[in-house]
Amino acid sequence: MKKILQLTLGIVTSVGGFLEIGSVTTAAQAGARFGYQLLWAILLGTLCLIFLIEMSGRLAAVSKHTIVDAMRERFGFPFFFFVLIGMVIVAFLVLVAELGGISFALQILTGIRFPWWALPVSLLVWLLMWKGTFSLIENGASLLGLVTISFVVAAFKLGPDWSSVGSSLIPSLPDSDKANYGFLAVSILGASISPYLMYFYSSGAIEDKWDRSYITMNRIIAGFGMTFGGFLSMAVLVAAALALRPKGLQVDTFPQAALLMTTALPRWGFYLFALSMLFACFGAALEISLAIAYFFAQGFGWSWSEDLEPSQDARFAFVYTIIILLAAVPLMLRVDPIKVTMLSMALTSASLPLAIVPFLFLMNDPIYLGKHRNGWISNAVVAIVILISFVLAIISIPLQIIGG
Amino acid sequence: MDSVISWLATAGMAGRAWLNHTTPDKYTRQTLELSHDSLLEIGNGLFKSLPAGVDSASLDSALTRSREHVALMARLVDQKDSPDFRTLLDSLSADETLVKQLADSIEAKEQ
Amino acid sequence: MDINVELLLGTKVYDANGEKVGRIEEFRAEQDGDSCRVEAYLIGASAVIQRLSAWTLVRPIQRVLRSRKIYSVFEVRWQDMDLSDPRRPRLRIASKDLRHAR
Amino acid sequence: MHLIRDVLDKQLIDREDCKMGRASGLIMQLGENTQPRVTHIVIGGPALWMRIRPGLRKLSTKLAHLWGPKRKEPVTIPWSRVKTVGKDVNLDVEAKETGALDWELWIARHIIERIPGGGSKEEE
Repeated sequence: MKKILQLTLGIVTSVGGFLEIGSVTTAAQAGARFGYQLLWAILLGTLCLIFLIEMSGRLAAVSKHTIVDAMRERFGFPFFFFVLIGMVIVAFLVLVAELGGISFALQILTGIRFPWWALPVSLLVWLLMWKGTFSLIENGASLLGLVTISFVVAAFKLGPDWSSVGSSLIPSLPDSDKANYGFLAVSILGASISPYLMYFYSSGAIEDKWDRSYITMNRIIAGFGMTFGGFLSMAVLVAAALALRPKGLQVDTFPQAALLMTTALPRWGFYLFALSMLFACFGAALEISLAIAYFFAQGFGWSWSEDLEPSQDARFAFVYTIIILLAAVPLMLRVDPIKVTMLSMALTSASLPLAIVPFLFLMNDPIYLGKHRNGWISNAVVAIVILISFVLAIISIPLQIIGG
Repeated sequence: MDSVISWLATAGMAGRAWLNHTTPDKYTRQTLELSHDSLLEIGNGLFKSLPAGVDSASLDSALTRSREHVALMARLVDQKDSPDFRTLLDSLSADETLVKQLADSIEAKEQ
Repeated sequence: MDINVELLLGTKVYDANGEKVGRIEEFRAEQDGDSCRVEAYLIGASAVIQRLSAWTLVRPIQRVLRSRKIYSVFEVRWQDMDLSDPRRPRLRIASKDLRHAR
Repeated sequence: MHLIRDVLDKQLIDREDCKMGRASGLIMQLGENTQPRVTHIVIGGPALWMRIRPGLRKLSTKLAHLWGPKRKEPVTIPWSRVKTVGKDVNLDVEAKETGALDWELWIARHIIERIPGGGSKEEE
């Protein structure tokens, strides 16, 4: 029974992490502009993520060290510090986008403009971290996140043409507007292979006190959880392709995205969209703030755990408090969350190599993993992901300028 | 041009959704105002970059007319007055088709 | 004289007649009762692989590339190393009579 | 035992299994021609910033004096206190006495406990 509950770690990581404002916005834009053509990007992102999440969990279960612990211990402080700077900046931007997603969901529901919601929302996220335990966050976020299944229902109701959906799982280039196509592909990959997911997942494995017996469970969770998230993103893309594209409606702002399900589910579509964004972004905001706090605490060797009282891991609690309150500031200054989202997705892609290259070394380290080291399949996948991450890093910034 | 069509479609879709009572009034009004402001902003920028020989007069009139329709619809949302709203919605979709034809003709000229 | 070990890491080492040998990448030490004796200094590229404990990753690649160059690890005993100036460590012997750690 | 791989940057754990930071540096004592010995493990900020840019040591000590716990010299643990060197480095010390947790206690007392629900340090 306990292991089935563990399945929630996979679902929360994927629902909270995978499905958030980044993946929904990029999938909706891709669907509205290029129809099914960018489905392959979501598939590729999901496959890479499944392997990376499985490895993060395996390292934590076997060696009781998270990715960040091992990175600091193997690569030394200077490299760790370099990754810390890159990761915190990017994750902070994504956090601002998530808070923006929650505030915008409240705006379309209540009519009160999103800057007013920024502080109350970030205080609510902080309160849950301050008082809540890891399992409360884990199970709560994943249960609430299940409302996002409405995207799948909407996609099915719009009756997609399955053969062309299937054929677009193979990468293809559009005849026109290649720069924007490239930018969206990079953003989708940036939205799915987000480093904070791995740091959160490997820390979660330790919070849930996993050990070697969890290795197979870890594979199921990583596989099922991430596929669940990937499937939801694809549903968003398909729904946008069928509901918005025929009308030529491009998703440049949040209110436009809110119309996504109004035709497919006339009675509830609008409210389901708002609630899905509210809970998915809420789960993601929790994950990102915790991931940043975990990164600091593990990197500098402080005591850390969501199940401890804040005063027992003071510096850990201090970090997530500062981060979550600072994240509300840009929104209060009326910065548009969608612009922040697109920028943060591009920067995630640009900084991907920093997060992925250590995997190749850490997952082959006999001291940490013993016989549970990477097989040649996982190593091959990591090598491919590193290749992809370097390609993404090189093309993401120029594409951001031209196509963004 | 795509963004003009996109915002016209946004206003149309938001209007239809409001008519079937599936979206809250405040959201509809804010979205219609947002569409109107965006149409205004894009419209001004559009005329500078139009290729020569395009019937810009009729495009300009179609754009201004559709903007007014959207503004009217936004105001009507508060008075919960459906019949007028429906007629405005139909004329808006008429503008939309007209703008689309003009867009296609511009595209033809550009090739 | 006290030296910070972590600052020695990566500094270039020259042998008795001024030839560059490589960089200090690792220190081999033995626990001796309550204290810890430094036995030897590991110099050269593959000492880094030692430090990253990445042999399980590098060895298969090496076999595929059949490259011999990677084996340039020098294990310098503590007696042969002159650390009077920590910024420019010097060997007390010529580099040719250094033995390979492998 | 390899000093860098097995000790430097490793997680330090005290007697009661409580985390007390990471080994930021190691001090090696060098006699005239006696065998060099590692005498201390260094914990804390200044030693860390030195490893990025030597110039940062002065800056970081100055910053530390502006606010926070007033501590002159960095925290060092004599090597004789090292119990085991495995995945983590276990020390036979009481974390609070070594001064490694000064920042933790300072933040706990001055910030965290001031916020409702922050919990309190039972011992104090």
